[in-house]
Amino acid sequence: MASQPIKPKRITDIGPPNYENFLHPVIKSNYGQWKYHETLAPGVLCHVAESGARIYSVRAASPRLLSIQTLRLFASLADKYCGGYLRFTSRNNVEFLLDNPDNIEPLKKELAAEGFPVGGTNNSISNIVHTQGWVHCHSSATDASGLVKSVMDALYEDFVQEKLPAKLRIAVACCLNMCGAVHCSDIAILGIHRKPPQIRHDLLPKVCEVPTLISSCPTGAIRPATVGGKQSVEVIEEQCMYCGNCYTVCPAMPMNDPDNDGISIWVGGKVSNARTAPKFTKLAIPYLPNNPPRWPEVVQAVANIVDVYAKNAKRFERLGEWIERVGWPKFFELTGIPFTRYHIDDFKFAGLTYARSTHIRF
Amino acid sequence: MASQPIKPKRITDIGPPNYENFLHPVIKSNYGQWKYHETLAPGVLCHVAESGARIYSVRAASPRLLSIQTLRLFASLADKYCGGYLRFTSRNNVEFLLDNPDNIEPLKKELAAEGFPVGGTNNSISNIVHTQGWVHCHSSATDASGLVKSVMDALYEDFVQEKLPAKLRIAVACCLNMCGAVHCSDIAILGIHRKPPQIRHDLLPKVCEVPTLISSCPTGAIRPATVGGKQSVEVIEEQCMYCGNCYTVCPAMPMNDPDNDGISIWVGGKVSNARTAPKFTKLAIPYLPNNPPRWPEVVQAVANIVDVYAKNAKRFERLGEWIERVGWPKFFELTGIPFTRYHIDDFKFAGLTYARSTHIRF
Amino acid sequence: MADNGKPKTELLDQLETGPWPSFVTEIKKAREGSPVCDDLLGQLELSYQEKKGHWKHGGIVGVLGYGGGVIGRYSDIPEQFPNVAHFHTIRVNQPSGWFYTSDAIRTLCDIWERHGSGLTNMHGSTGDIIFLGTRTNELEPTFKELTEAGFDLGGSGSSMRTPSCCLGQARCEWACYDSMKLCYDLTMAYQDELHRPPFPYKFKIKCAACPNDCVASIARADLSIIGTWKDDIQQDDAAVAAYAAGGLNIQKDVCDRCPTRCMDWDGATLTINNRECVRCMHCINAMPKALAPGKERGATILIGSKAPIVQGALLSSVLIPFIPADELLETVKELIGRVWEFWDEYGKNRERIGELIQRVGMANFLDAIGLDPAPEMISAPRDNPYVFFQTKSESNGN
Amino acid sequence: MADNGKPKTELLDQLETGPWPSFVTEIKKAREGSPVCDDLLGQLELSYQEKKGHWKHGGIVGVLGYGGGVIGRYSDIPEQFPNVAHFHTIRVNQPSGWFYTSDAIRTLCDIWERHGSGLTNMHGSTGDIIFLGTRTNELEPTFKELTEAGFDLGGSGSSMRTPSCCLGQARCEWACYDSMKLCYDLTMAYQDELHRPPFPYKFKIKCAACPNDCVASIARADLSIIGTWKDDIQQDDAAVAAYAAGGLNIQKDVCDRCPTRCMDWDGATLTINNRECVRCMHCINAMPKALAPGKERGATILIGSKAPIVQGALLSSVLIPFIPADELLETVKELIGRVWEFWDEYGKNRERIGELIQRVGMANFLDAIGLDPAPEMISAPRDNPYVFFQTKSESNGN
Ligand code: SRM
Ligand code: SRM
Ligand code: SRM
Ligand code: SRM
Ligand code: SF4
Ligand code: SF4
Ligand code: SF4
Ligand code: SF4
Ligand code: SF4
Ligand code: SF4
Ligand code: SF4
Ligand code: SF4
Repeated sequence: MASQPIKPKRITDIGPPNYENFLHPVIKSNYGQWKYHETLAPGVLCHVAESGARIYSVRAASPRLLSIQTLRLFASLADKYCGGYLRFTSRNNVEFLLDNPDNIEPLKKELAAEGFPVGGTNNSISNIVHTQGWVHCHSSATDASGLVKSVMDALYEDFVQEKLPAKLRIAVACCLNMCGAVHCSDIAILGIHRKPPQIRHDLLPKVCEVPTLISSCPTGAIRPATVGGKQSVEVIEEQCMYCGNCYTVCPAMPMNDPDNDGISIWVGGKVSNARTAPKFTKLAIPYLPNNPPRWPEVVQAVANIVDVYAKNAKRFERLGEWIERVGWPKFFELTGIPFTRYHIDDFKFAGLTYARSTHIRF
Repeated sequence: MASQPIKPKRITDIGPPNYENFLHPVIKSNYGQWKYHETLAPGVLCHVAESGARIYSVRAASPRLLSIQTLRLFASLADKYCGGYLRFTSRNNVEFLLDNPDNIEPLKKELAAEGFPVGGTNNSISNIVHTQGWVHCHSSATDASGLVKSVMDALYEDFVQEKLPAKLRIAVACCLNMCGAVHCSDIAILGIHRKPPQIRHDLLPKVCEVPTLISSCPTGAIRPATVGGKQSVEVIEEQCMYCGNCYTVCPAMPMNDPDNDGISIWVGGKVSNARTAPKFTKLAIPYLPNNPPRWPEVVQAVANIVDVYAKNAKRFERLGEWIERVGWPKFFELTGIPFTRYHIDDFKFAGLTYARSTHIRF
Repeated sequence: MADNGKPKTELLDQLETGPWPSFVTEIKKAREGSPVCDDLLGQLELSYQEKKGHWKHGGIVGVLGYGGGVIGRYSDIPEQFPNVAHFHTIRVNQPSGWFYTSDAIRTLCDIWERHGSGLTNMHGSTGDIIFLGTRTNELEPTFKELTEAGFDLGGSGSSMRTPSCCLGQARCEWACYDSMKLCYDLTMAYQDELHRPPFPYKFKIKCAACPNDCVASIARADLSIIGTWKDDIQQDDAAVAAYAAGGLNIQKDVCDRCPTRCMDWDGATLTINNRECVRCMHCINAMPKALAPGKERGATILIGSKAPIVQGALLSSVLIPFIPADELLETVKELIGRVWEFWDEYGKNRERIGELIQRVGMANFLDAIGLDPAPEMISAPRDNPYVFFQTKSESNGN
Repeated sequence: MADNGKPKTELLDQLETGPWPSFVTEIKKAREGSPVCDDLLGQLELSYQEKKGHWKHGGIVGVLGYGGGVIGRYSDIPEQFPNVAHFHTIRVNQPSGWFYTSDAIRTLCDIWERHGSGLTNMHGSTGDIIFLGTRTNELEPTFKELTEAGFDLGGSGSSMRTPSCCLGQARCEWACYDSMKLCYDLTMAYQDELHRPPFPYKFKIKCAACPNDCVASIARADLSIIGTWKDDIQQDDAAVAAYAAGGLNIQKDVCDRCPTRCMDWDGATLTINNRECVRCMHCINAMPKALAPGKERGATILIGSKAPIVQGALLSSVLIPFIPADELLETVKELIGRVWEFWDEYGKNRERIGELIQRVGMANFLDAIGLDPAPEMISAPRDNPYVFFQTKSESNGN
């Protein structure tokens, strides 16, 4: 990776390339003129324009973390079957855009051979929106990519088939910052801490401003303290809710703790306005151990929820919509997940989550 | 009202009389054995027991504030038609309990002659749950009984008939303490202040503890201050939300202000679990002038809401259920009530009342 | 003064017209025996003119040995209206379900004629008989006569307040437990707490015998006891058919209004999926001759409702999903004991139990009173990730 | 070290089995040209063993004149893994809708082969092309090559973040406005704010061309622009009938799932009460050949969503119910200007716009940006009586 400067002139603020340069000719000439679409097979869509023109999309799985080698593979497949046109989706799948339906099967075959299954459309489980984890972030309570790989291996059949009652969208985030979609997903997997930050009293005065640090704590758990004659802080353990915000503003407050970090599982969120309004994801399992490389407890928990949902929900019912219809007690009963004190909200809007009617099923 | 002590022995803690002594024989012998009920006319119910026995109830309006003269009248009517049995309802109507249906009409006739209309059952507007107002409370921003009289005069037809889509329950409270049912009523009429308390610096140090007073203010608007050399308080006007809690704990903080006090109108609450869960009442009109003796603006506003509801709701739809089905924009449009900045919540749970979907009607 | 020696009541007089019974007429009726009423009318007329109340903050007045039951009230213009210089109310504990005989009514009237204004509220919002307006020196005599007639005072201040109830099994086919008896038994059990304020603030109990909640307990009681049932709705198919024949649109007005849409109507038979039913009462309300609550009856216990002062209004929330009818009294008493113990220890001055639960969190409250968390207590689990894990020491309540 | 001179990756190797494509395989693929990847694998294996990350807080690194676009990252055990001692990511602004030609992809690969790890994320959660891991001294050269190839950096820190969008009119029959163009135009309009952090915190814009919101804008954007329509749903009765014939249960699966139940199906014809329709998309989604959004198209503007740190997650809420498609760019730009001005003046450090609105109240925010309150902005009016009346001086914003 030797540096090879090409030209001296410095260009700035040009913005991204204009998307128009990257559009398939069929798309370009039918832009804004689409009439309807059909699904030809899981992962294969056909969009029909008012003009009668058709564009075929073949959606393949991607680990999102892609080497340039794989990207070049995608590029050459696009050249071979798609006139060089491809795109990525908002859930990090890759989509090949074809005007010739005869190319669909050969493309799918090559993708399969290279290990990129086709699917993720309609009532399937699409790719998992996820984050950096141990691959790149300082903040992570767990890895992200490894969790995704483990879970999607187990849910693979639901990616290549469309047999669920509705779309099911999963997200992974490696800390409470929730880069990604955790707070509004059908199922979310979230890395969590369960211990207050350790305080590096040696480092702290050098790298952090104490007042900023103190005010970063939403619960007021951080207090000024003098340690070894130096200005530092202390954390009142009972008040800490392990949010990690102090660590974000001050590197001398690391949260990592192999013995206590772990995973929580969340369910029932959604983003679309279809039928019901968008919803936040709600706590299902407060804690599962961090068990790399395969996180068997997490995989089992997610697979179980998917399974119970698939068996019980009605057509067009997203996970959260199903739960709202049958009630949370039923969700806990059918999944066998124990209901604990941690499920009961005690944050800002807690009171509104208490059951304020006698609407009860027995 | 000369005092006439009868006996020297002091009796305490005996509790109320046992209700069993006050039950109509038909009720006593069919207690817990009722099978169904029918409505014979507005205000006239017939409950049928498993045994086949029947008890008839005739419900008459009451101003709630009753003289002993009227109570004695009720007692003699009960003697004449009901074997001496009567009761009051949870909404302060009086109910006469008859075992002989032939007595219904004569009783109704006498009640009518005395000015006590019969009604209030099923899909009617029953009596207004209300409070003391200027008749007895130090805290009131308006009168209660006068408002009730004025409003019920206007809604009289809906008391003696059952033509509304569902029950419609109204409440009046004369200050934010809301003694009664304001916070969960179909329509509520609430006396409000719109100015911070006046501070009686002369009186304050004598009658109030300053720290208790300061901590009584939910918004922290009250601060210690020295006035005329004496310890007192000041109120930061911008932070005052006119709740009157300071006045409750300290008489030297009166809120009454004839020029600024007034009435607000609230809609869409309910208590029953029928169909939808119980709901809080929501702000409809932030301010109407206090206009005794007949409060024409208030009467007109309430009548208008009843009218719009009656014309638009479906059968079995309570006011709040109707509004939730058609949406709040429609409510404001149909009633012609202007939507203002005051309708937008800015209290504790405010964020949850912002429209967090694209579900919009045009 | 008007010609008849009575105060001028030009504004109030306008409230004597119209079809609704008039409280002004009532006050005028009462003045026969009571000069107090003239001054009340006078002061009230002034309030109507000035748009302003004329009562002062009440001082502490009451009867011997009781801390509650009387609301002290004084005119702020006693010179003008000396007869209402003192104008205290007495809260008299009503009989369950507000049932009376004509004799009982007359007894109350006679006592109040002797000792007070002759004005009442039948009833106050909490449920009491309100004797409206008397002087301090009349309190004790009134109390004596009341107790001798078998009546006692209700609650006020930081006491247990007078419990109240719907009429339940006395006249309602839907009553799932005996609300009148429970209300009476609880009132009797807590006479001390009712009369001698022991708490951080008021504590209200309301008993409704089914989810229709005709006594508004879910909105206006610190402890709400609401009847319900566990088994299937009782159904009479012939009667359903009769409703249909009689013009009820069973699909639209019953099935489509069921909150869980757990009913099916094929034009001839109604099928209820009782496992999905949330016991809202709607279908039963709509067809009282055809449907009825199940036979396994009892109540749901909810906690914490109140008016908005000052943290915002609360509705009661589910604490115990179901208690069989015959275990209600004992279980509720045991529960109340634990709740009061917790409130006593942790409640701040003027903090209602619902506010305390909000402040410390439901889970800690459950720990403290020794109840296991159940998903029926919540409408949904938390949506924020801010869990206070108890890894440090498992017994730590936070 | 394993025999091949490569680090041992026993745990990671287990992630190369199974049907889902493996990120471990990707890292291994990339190590052909890049020794960095060996150290990345080594450090990652260690994290898998220890259950603990090994990255330090990033310092401030970047390219000349830009304050954003690079996330600094350093190993906390550089002695062991010197090649990832620096391991910064570069955020490259993606083209609207993530459309590429194979040539564009190869250009990016070539640049990144020359200057970085050869690892990417296609794409980051905000939407950027992520170049995953390089050293400080490679930042400027990478940037140079990128701009010469027509690419520029995305946002990071307290800047406007890279806007993103659903593919909209490019391949979707439901697009109610041109989300790709709007996204591009806004990105171009705010190059300065994107590259030179001017704000109290991050500001994200996402453009979805219909209420299905395929780019999750309502949950993950400070400004969410979501397509909708004003007139009636376009309906093809024959196609509806074809769906019914094809086995779709129109009553159950379409009508009964409509949130406002505003559709009627009599077995032959579907009737939509369009005045009641809330444009949820469900019926259209279920029958794409039969129904389509109306012709009067545009977008709803919503504001304020974000992840939970630290006051709890927010969803965006309605700010402008409808803007016609052809007025979108200008109106949104004007609006953004006013929003930023307000945020700039009143926002605290690290306070997102949604949090600021929560803090000062929506009404005050509307006043400040000069928008009239509309009932479409709320799900319901306040239920508490704590109104800050503005009687003192009508212009006072509180
Ligand atoms: C390609 C993509 C947009 C893009 O610019 O990249 C896209 C494309 C389409 N979406 Fe989407 N959606 C895409 C992400 C989303 C997201 C965002 C997300 O998942 O993070 C959502 C919101 C999800 C949520 O609510 O949590 C989303 C909610 C929908 C819905 C509503 C589903 C529902 O019932 O709630 C529809 C309608 C439907 O499927 O019937 C839809 C429909 C569609 C249609 C059918 C639209 C059309 O007519 O072309 C497209 C093919 C759908 C399919 O995959 O079955 N799309 N769609 C995204 C593909 C992601 C992927 O690789 O899986
Ligand atoms: C008499 C009565 C109104 C009526 O006309 O019926 C009443 C009258 C007063 N209430 Fe009440 N409340 C009455 C039922 C209620 C109810 C309704 C209920 O009990 O179902 C409520 C709402 C439910 C609740 O408890 O939250 C109620 C909520 C309040 C509050 C607000 C309490 C809160 O926590 O939000 C206050 C203020 C306070 O306690 O400081 C209050 C305070 C008062 C005071 C004592 C005034 C004060 O600030 O000290 C009033 C005395 C008036 C007077 O001069 O007689 N009153 N009060 C009701 C009692 C009669 C009875 O015993 O039957
Ligand atoms: C007499 C009374 C109980 C008492 O102990 O005093 C009572 C008695 C009955 N109620 Fe009630 N309700 C009584 C106050 C209430 C209240 C409390 C209140 O209004 O403050 C409620 C809750 C109101 C709310 O939700 O805001 C109440 C909600 C109901 C409902 C549910 C209505 C709904 O659809 O939401 C029913 C069922 C029905 O009417 O179909 C009901 C039904 C009934 C039935 C039919 C029960 C029966 O089978 O006997 C009784 C006659 C009803 C009628 O008036 O049409 N009762 N009922 C109360 C009469 C008050 C009055 O004078 O008007
Ligand atoms: C790279 C990326 C995750 C990914 O793997 O895709 C990411 C990575 C980081 N995010 Fe993020 N965020 C990324 C998208 C998001 C999103 C999703 C989105 O934009 O749609 C969110 C949730 C939406 C939102 O903005 O609220 C998100 C919410 C956060 C937060 C919480 C912000 C909040 O207000 O709640 C933080 C913490 C902070 O800002 O202090 C954060 C902070 C971070 C930092 C900078 C860590 C930190 O504390 O300084 C992470 C750097 C990781 C690294 O080493 O590369 N990141 N972050 C995403 C950006 C890639 C891109 O540019 O395309
Ligand atoms: S979720 Fe947390 S750990 Fe993961 S990338 Fe975002 S900030 Fe880093
Ligand atoms: S982790 Fe969060 S709650 Fe705990 S001390 Fe840090 S900022 Fe405070
Ligand atoms: S609502 Fe207020 S003014 Fe009216 S009786 Fe209750 S405390 Fe007094
Ligand atoms: S009225 Fe309420 S907000 Fe105003 S000063 Fe008094 S206690 Fe505070
Ligand atoms: S609450 Fe139920 S049981 Fe009690 S009176 Fe009302 S309907 Fe009957
Ligand atoms: S009681 Fe309510 S929930 Fe149960 S079946 Fe009847 S309408 Fe449905
Ligand atoms: S958001 Fe709507 S317009 Fe955009 S891709 Fe999704 S379905 Fe199509
Ligand atoms: S778009 Fe949604 S709200 Fe409108 S008719 Fe269709 S299903 Fe109903």
